[in-house]
Amino acid sequence: MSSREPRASGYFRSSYAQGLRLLETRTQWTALVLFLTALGIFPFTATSFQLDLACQVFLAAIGAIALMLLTGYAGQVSLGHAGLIAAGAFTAGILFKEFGAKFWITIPAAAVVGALIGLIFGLPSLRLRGLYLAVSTLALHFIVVYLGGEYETKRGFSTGILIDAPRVGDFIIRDRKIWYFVLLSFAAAALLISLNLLRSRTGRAWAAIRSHETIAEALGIGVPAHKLLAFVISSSMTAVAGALFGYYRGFVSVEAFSLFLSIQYVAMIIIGGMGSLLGAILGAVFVTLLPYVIEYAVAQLPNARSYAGMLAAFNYAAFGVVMILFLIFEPQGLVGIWRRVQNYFLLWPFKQKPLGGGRK
Amino acid sequence: MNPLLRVEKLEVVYGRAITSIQGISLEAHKGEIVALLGTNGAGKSTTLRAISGFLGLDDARVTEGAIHFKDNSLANRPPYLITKLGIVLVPERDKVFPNLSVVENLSAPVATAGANRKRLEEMAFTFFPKLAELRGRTAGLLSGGERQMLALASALVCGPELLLVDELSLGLAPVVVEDLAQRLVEIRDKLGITILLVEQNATVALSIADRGYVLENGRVVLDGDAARLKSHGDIQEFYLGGAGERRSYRDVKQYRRSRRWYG
Amino acid sequence: MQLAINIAVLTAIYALIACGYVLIYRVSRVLNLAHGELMMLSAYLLITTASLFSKTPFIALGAAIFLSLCVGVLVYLFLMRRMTGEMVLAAVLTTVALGVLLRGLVVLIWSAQQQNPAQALGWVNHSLPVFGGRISAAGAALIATTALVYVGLFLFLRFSRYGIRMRAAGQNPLLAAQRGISLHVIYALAWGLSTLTGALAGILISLDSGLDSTMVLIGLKAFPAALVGGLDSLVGALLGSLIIAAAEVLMIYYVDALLSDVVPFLVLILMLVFRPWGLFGTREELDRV
Amino acid sequence: MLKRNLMVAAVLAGLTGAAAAQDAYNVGLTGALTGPAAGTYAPAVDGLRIYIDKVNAAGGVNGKKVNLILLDDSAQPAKAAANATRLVNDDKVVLLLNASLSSTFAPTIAESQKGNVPLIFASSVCPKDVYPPANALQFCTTAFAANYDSRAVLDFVKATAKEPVKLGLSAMAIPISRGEIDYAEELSKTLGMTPVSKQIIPPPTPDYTPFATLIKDAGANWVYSWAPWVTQVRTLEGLRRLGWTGDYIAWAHLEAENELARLKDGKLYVVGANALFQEDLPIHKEIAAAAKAANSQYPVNQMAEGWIAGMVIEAALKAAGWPANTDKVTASLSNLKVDLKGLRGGELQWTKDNHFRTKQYYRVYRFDEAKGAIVRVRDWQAFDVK
Repeated sequence: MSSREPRASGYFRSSYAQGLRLLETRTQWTALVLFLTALGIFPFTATSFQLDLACQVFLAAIGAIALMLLTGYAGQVSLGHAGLIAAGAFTAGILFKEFGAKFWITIPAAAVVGALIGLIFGLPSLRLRGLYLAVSTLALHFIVVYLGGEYETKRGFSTGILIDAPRVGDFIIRDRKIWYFVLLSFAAAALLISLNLLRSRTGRAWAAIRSHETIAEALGIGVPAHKLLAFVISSSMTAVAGALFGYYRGFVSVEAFSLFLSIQYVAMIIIGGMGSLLGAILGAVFVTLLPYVIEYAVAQLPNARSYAGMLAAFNYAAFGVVMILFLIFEPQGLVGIWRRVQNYFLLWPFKQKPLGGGRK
Repeated sequence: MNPLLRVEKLEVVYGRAITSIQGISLEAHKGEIVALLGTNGAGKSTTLRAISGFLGLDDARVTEGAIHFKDNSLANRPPYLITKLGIVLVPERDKVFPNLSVVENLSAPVATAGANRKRLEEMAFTFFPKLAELRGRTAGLLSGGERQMLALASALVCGPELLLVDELSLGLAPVVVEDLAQRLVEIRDKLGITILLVEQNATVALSIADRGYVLENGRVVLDGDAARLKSHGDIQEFYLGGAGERRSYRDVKQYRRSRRWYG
Repeated sequence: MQLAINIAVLTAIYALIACGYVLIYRVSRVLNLAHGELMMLSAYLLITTASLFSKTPFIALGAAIFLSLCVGVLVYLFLMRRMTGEMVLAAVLTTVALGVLLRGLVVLIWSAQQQNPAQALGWVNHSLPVFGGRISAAGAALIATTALVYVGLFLFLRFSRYGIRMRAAGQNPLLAAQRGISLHVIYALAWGLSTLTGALAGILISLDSGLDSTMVLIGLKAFPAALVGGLDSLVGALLGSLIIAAAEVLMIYYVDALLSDVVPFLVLILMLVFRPWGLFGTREELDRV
Repeated sequence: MLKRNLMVAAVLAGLTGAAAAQDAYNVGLTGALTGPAAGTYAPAVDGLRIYIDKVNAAGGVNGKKVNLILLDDSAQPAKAAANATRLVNDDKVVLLLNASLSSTFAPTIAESQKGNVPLIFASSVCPKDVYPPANALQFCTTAFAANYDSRAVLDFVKATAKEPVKLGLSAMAIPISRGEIDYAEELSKTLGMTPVSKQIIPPPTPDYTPFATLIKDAGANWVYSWAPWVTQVRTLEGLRRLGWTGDYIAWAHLEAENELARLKDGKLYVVGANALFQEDLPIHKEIAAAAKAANSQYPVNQMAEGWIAGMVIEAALKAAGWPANTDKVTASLSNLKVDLKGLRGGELQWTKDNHFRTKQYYRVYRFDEAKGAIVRVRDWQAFDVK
């Protein structure tokens, strides 16, 4: 940085407005621009399989960000995330099949349905905490999947509801490159909405509730309202991700929303690092790509073809092993690694942060 | 004679950032009752935790100094092994298992190697006969004093050589405290158990202790015989609430200047 | 009458599985979501021991159960021990990861096809007449085993020193350590016992109706039973299992079998609304998790 | 941020490192090789793999190797979608195969249509689109067939039953099985039978006795089940446990041969389209030898499905010539005749608008307690597919 003025070495904010700013230094701007450029170039150099993976990552990122808001920031544990994704997907699917509704109706509809479900299933959170809350959200998953399954069978869509590619005027979103940008912009929107929420009064209220409900209440924070708000916002975002999933894949079917999916989302926020949006994104990338990376790595073993049948089981087992190793050796999550690397370069040639101050 | 417990220049840092105690040295000889006095945040509990091996739970660690017990260094030992060596802590809060009955509370502890467990359990009842009446009662339903008795009794079952008692008097009526204090003396007299008593209530502590240490801001500022401490002007004024007329805060500085620094 | 027997067998199945969840939760506040997989692993271990000791089915059975106990202890020593002190959610996720690993391993070692331990042991699952209904031998064994396990666990926790220590460690691990109790030993014991009861369930179910990877799902279905009863109470687990099993069987009989998957969770929600800590759970648990 | 992007890019780049072999026929399969459904599909896929390996060892097709790419979807639609995308777009397969639950059909079909790649359902349920008039790109080699199976079964029941049939029905709570049993219920009425009880059983059921109790109490003397083997056999075991002595008829899945021998139940009939291995035809010996050489972990008698798929693929690629493209393969598949050497009742023939087979043959087996062996109850019977 060739600035004439001496640069501050600490992290100083002299007004609240500064604290609310998203980007503070020129380095951050540069990094952002470079990153966006890279994201923009990527689809033109990638194969369609890579594009598909990227799209999966974006979808997962929306869901993970939503769950991070709820669990990582507001402190409300949820195991019903797959149910919400299913609710969004089915809203889009049913509206399309029954009423031939358009893209720009079904997506907001999914958001509204998600918000309503979030409101209903946020109610137990007023009474329950921790594990018990998680289980009550688990019930949500089973109910949504049951209803979806009944709809499918009763209407005779036994292999799933097929949804046509969304159409804007005469333009049909079918090409994967276009999907890439559509999903990227949705993910970016989710990120921005979350960032804005978190740096506002709402975000601070959530943080207070997560730390200590009683004290938060004593500080004059409307605990029930803010808890419900967290559920509503998170559920709404998740349901939109579900509707997008339906459109992107071109089908909706209950089997796509197993309990395992919920667990994958929880894995994303824990592996990514609790209480960090960057963590949610890193977690989404990691959990989505890991099976494919393992599959690829295993396929490189000599003579892999001859035990192909076992290979799949091996992939599965390896996925478990990597998750376990991660949980044991990096409890801070990917964000922990990220910060360590960042600090290493920031502080170089020193090894440790001085006491106090510094950026967390 | 070597002291039973020797703490040398102990320094404990919480979360790699906050130094809680600095250069604390103290000793406890066999059969002594030693009082550790100080206000909130003086570092009494930290010292106890360091001795009983519970620092790790709060992301704290001993950065300097050493703790010796019967010529064993206690550094890096898990709590249950420290108990097995013969150091038993009666904690400040949550001192009994609330859903277990009194008898079960007494049969849960693991005795030190070679101790006669049956005899220990009987002894617990002889020191605290009231517990015998409450045998089948769930510990969570006991009164504060009874709880403290049960906590002391179940600590005795571990067969300690050194008993660490954190805030004996906390939340208890003066009569009960008096009674419990006498029991401690009895335990020391009959079993020869050394007792390290951490207290805010200096009156009680100094009435039964042989020696005492006064901690402030993580340092030992005064030490000596109980009698000497009792008569010390600052102790009189700040801990025993005596010394007649009120002084203004300006004079408090005098006290600050007069304290001794160890380590 | 047959209705009552059907409910009894299903209750026994759920109760035997649920006590595995309860044991671990009660002691270490961790929810073991790999319980179904551990159960399945035990049943597969029986396939292997049955081929090793094909002449003596009871030795094969004993060996499989003993191996399961070892697996449980090893899981604690090598895996869950490292998660002590971490976020509970992370520990739960670790058990999920363990489950994924085990599922993969089982397919790797025993392949994905259906197995029949009863056949491997050379046993025939006779059907016995009782009180005007009929019950399979394995079903009867299930009920008997469940009764034995619950009585045994009750006696163990109430009267044996290690049982009392286990309860103590569950209530206040810090104090337990101060009283000289080695938490690692207690936790390892809990994991071992939990896997042992899971193994009994897995083996008996597979003796009754064969073995494949759907066993995992059965493990998961017992979970609401444990919760309805209160996650830290054995009596609760038993009663919870009865409620869930009865609701499920009655639903099959009189309403719609398809609802039987959802019913346990509906019961659960009702329970959570009125008594969030379960029928017999301790109230304070709510604040701890 | 930049670093993360680079890392992602590196990982993604790595993933496609497995460049498609240019000098071979690329054939891709997405299947349930792990997970709860694997028991049904993994053995068939292993059979297919062994067959293709044998073909390659013998010099390949038209002098070119067949590069069979196996991907696991654990019966999860999202995974199947990613697999199909990769196979069609990156591996540039000329032929796509699905061996998984019906939940994976929609995404696989979607990719096959987008990429104009022919798709064979091998060992998975045949979707509606393969029956006449068939979708141009979808084919099916799987033995069982909705509606035709129930026709054959009820036809057999009607011919065998000596007294009026009170029919109990059992399905697994998956759409395909429910649909078929609903169909059978209607059909049985037209054949003069009385359907007395229909049970739809959710897959993770620990105890089948409650369902069996209902069937028994309804007074059924014949019970028909068309579902994955687990449900079929556990319903039967539940019934027998209750002392029910009626006749039971079920579909002969891959597991049937071992299971008949295990159950030793004289009144259990299985209806199937594949010849059991105990017939010991030359082709069966050949499969056994190949499976043994390949050290497969699955029993030989579960490999017929995979073997048939292999024979079809070989024949189709041969007819398509070299170099092949998707259009040529589709064309050769749409006009194909494969001699199955006795694995089924006759040859498998595909025409322009029939991608199932022109004739479906059924055989009925049961275990004969007196002989201590499985016996044929009814030999091949052909049903025309229209």
